[in-house]
Amino acid sequence: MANTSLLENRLIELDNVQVHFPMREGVVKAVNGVSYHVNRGEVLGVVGESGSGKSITARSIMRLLPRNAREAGGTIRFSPRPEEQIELSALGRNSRAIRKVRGNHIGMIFQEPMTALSPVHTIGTQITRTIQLHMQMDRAAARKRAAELLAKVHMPRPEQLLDAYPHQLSGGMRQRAMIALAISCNPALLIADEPTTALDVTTEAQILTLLKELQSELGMAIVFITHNFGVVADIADRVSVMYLGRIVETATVDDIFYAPKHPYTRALLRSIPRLGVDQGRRLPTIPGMVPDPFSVPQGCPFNPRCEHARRGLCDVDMPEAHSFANGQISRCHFAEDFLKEAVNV
Amino acid sequence: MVSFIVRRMLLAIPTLIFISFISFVIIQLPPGDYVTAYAAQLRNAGDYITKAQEEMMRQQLGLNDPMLVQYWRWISNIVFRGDFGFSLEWNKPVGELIWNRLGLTLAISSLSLVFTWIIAIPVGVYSATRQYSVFDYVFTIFGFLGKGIPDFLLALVLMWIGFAYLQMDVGGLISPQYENAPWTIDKVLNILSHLWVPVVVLATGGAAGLIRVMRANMLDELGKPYVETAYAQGLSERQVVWNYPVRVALNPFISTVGWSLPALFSGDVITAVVLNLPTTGPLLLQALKMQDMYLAGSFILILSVFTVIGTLISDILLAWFDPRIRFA
Amino acid sequence: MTDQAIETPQPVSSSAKEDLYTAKPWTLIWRRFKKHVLAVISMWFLILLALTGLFADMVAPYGPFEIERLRTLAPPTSVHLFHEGEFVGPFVYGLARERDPDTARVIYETDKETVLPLQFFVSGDEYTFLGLFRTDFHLFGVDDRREQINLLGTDDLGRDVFSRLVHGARVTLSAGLVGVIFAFVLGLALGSISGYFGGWIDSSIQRLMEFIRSIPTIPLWMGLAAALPIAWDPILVYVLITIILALIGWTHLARVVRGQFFAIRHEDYVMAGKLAGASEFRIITKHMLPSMTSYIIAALTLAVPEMILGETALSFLGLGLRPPVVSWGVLLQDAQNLRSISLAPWLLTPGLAVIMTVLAFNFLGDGLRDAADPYGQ
Amino acid sequence: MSDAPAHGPAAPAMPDDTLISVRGLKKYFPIHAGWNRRHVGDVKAIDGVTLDIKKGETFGLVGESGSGKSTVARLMLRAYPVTDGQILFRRADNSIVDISHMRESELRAMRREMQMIFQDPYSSLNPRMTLLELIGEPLVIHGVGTQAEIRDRVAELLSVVGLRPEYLQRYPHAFSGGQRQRIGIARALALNPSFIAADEAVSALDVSVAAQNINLLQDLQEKFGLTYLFITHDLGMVEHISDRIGVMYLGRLVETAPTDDIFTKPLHPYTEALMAAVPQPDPKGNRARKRVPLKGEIANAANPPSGCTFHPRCPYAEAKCSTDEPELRMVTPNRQVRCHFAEKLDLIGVRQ
Repeated sequence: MANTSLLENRLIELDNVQVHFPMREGVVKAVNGVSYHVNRGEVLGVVGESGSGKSITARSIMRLLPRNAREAGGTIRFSPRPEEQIELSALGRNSRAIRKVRGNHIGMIFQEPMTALSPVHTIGTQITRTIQLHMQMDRAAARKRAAELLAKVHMPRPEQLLDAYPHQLSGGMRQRAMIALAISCNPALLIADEPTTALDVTTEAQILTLLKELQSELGMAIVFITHNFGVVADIADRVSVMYLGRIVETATVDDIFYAPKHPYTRALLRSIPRLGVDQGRRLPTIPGMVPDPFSVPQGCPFNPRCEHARRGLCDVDMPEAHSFANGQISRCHFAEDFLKEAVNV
Repeated sequence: MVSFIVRRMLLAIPTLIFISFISFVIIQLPPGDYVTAYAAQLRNAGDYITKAQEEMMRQQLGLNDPMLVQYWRWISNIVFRGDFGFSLEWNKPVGELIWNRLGLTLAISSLSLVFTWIIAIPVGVYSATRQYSVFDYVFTIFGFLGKGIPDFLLALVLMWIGFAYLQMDVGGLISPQYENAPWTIDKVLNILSHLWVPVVVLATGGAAGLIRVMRANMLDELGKPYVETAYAQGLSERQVVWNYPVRVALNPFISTVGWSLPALFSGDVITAVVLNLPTTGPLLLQALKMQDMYLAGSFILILSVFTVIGTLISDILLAWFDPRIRFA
Repeated sequence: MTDQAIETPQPVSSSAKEDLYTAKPWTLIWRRFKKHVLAVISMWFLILLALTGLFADMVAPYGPFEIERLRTLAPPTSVHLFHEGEFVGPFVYGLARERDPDTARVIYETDKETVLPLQFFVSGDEYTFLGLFRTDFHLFGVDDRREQINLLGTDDLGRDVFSRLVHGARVTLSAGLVGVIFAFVLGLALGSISGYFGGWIDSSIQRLMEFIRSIPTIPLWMGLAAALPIAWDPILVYVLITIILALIGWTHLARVVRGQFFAIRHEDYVMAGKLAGASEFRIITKHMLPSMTSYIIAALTLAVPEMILGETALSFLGLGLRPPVVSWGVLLQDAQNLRSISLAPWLLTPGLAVIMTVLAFNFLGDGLRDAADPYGQ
Repeated sequence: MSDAPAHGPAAPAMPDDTLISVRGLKKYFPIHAGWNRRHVGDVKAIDGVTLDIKKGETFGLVGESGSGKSTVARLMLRAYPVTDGQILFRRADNSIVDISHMRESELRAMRREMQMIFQDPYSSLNPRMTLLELIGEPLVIHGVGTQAEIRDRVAELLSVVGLRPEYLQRYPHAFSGGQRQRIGIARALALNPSFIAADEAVSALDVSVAAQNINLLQDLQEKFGLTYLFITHDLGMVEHISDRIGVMYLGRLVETAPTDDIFTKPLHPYTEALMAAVPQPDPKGNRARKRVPLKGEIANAANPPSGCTFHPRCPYAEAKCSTDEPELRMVTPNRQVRCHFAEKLDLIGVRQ
């Protein structure tokens, strides 16, 4: 499968990653065999409803899983430079090797810019600390770079805002500061975990524009985690859809939206009210609700809610990943059937 | 910030006035007065004074004036002339009696406070970062024990242990042979060998409580997203913990300095009685029992003033440490 | 409404789950509480202690004031089961009193010859059972009228320390509880007024609380306690001491009540109740109080040890309860100097009782606090 | 029926088809500053909102956070005291009352006719009450029916919102977010209100659950002839459900219009910017659309900009905008806008 030219282009590859949480009521398989890859300079959108495991997957890349999490298998390979390869999944949570990756090769931004920055340190202190940690710079040079970074994320009066505390900034400004912090060492990969969910639409648009701009300027790849299909359509090159700890479908953004090949993707897309179209019609919905994590159904986890499910097959066998010529991958027994069907989403 | 400090200071003034009044009222509360107590004491010793003599004494001491007049006489002398009045029992100005003892009380209290912090902060941080580890349990048990053992009992037991097993005379602050000796290394060592008991007693009680507070604060902070952000920067665990959550968790801690002062003074009173220390405690107890009103009142007043000042300082410190308050 | 089938198709899964879903809040709290082993043990210990205090006259083999001139400062008698390798059931040896020929000090020697079997449900000194009727029924004792069983030794007047400890439990525990009740009434009243009305009422009550907290507790207690004349009736002194303790202790409870009030007042469900047309009274009694009670009970439990420590400290200093009242603090007065401790370390047992009781209340309160929010996760 | 108004000279009157009419609604919060906490000004959280909602329609209220949309809804239900203005409501007996300054005791009767659905399905249900107690509470308060009747009614309400009637004895913690939201809806419906304010009622829910609940709300509207005030920041959702829409900015309405009109041709620059900002689940469409994000952020209500409060962010602002405050004015019979240049600007909507 993996030929050299492809590998050279590949920044990070997750293979069958599993993360379990032992609880009193049983084991929650929050991430249950997730495989995806991100190419250099590409934006991969990861969408899914709450509890689908998208954030946990991202944290397993950073080795920042909660303490009660149990890593149950899988490999994560990361190649910050074409000639260098690191197996992240083999690194310990507090190992020196992972600390050289964090903040340096991989930056991360979080959902709540309010709480994700230290309330008692200035923006400048927080950014220069990271710069000094990874780039051999003295204090003054690091501070200068921090100011440049603030300017790069379009913060007004960067020199002054270096000395501002997070609570003095608005939500949008805080998220910009967070982005400046994440890109402070020119990372090859930026993990963005619902970075716009807590923001207003107008601020969200600003942040999305900024991320796109930074991505093309710095050539970094982004893993963009969100539950919002609109956002993912706007920013992603490729999209992975998650359901109950698994990736059910991966494809280019156009294929996901115009030729989805998994019943879950199709059903979800239909249930979103869209601006400017189909007003007043009844929203088609997915019957039932997401099963609780202790009793994931047998076979295909989506089968009890799926309109295509066939008894004796879908509720027995976990479907394999079907790959299509265009690179689209769908975990459905009937993936091939959707190829013929006219697209009506 | 300035307006914050000014407002806090202005608020402290009525508090102080109120405290001084309450202190005075409290000592006036008991039926009878110093003369009654004095007469009773004389009777016990087989001596006696006549009613007329008692009345004359009262007249002399101004004990027959209305309470407000007595209060005004007392407080105005303190405020305008720094004169705390006259101890009826010791026949000396209160100021003379108080300052030495107060200095020692403060010394012991602040020493205990420092020890409390030195113990409580690292242990609290350790307990929180290694939650449910063996040492966490050990410290938790220590915390509960420290809270459960009354100060005076701990002092008694330590004294007993020192006396019975270590052949040390730990009561008092200094052994009699050094009392009037010139200052030498030996004398200092002797004082230190006495001092450890009250400091351990006071610090144990304080530290036990503060370890719990620090641990709880740290556990709150460790779960917050900014800690994850810090880890995501590639900082080591030590760098993350001491630079971020500890820094934030200390804030509520700072605000308790002010609160811990009254507790330390209180603890000192009772510990000092047990250990027979020349601090404020035994003197206050004696003054209260004898209804030596100016002495007792001045003590309560001064201790309360220290407390109010302590609270004020910790408020200001807190504002200085926490930008969220400073810029609010 | 065809696509409204939000229900999962399978029927109610298991009765265990349904039971969890329909369990009353207090049932859930109890279930969570039960998991704290230490808290449960503490609870039983305290129940036992309370019963002991309540039936002190019966549990104690002797009256608290019964003086035995020939048994002063006798060491604790230990209970044995085997006499000369032979099982005879629980018994104690007799005590022989001698004088050290050199120092003329009284020393006690176990008399290995006299075997005094421990008798249960024996008749002894007369007392009034719970103020109801006269009886001489005691839980245990020895038959021989000339001998005694002193589980915790005797004091310098030859009074049985165990009996006094048991009687002291009644006074100390009830002082703690009554103090907490006074403090709670004050705290609840002022805390809820403060929390409910807010505004200037709130801030002035806050100022008052800040003020009280800024006074060093013990000196204030001492000052107030010194105001109680020695000649007053012990019962009156007892009540006044608990009030003094409560006067300072209420601020903490008021803070808890107020904090809860604030937290709950801003919950959406209170707003929902208001919008449903519920009266203030209904909102407070049906919505706010039920969700606060468990927290408040936990806070009350944690406040009892403070009161007990306060009483003990004051009495120890001679400012609180005074003989002839028997409380743990009063008992500890006997252990005030090194001489008596080194001579008779068992005089410190009331201190041990204080520590164990305070610890038990703390564990119990901690367990209750953790269980108070059954919907936390 | 003497409905002597507390405000205004005339008896409250409004068009026959109107259910609720808000006029000049204001809500100020005092600001205190300095060492002596003196009153230095007001946060004008709501500063003169006027709107009418017709019987049986869904009125959507949109805006950024801080625009005051939630506050308007809560004021309309008199959850808070009103600083100034009128709230006229047509009761079931067709009489019109002004509830803006009613006393709590008078309001109690009104509560039967107007209800609210909350955003947070977790904090809006008392965790210590069973579904029977929760949904039955309004019935108990208003003394409707015996215990058995209440029980039957609650069971019926549960099935109306798509929950099993056997769940009566369960506590809310047994349910997921979407189901809890339905419990909240059942509770709101208990007294057969005519008006329901839904404050971000589906915002906290996942996509698939949100769709189920939106359908439920629409079904209920049809079945019981309900009138909704639907507050959201999700423009797709508001377009889907609303008949008319009001756009709020900094405590004021800047535009009201029928849904079709506003999405085809907005009249206020803020409305245009808001629509342009929303990314669509349509990658090709997103690429085709020219989307220039609005600059800056919503101003602080304690210190609003002069003139038109939107002018610092407005791409079309002229000198006049920073000095003259525009009025909310009627442009066409059913459209109102607060902009000096509404007629001149040729703004683009998201529909052709």
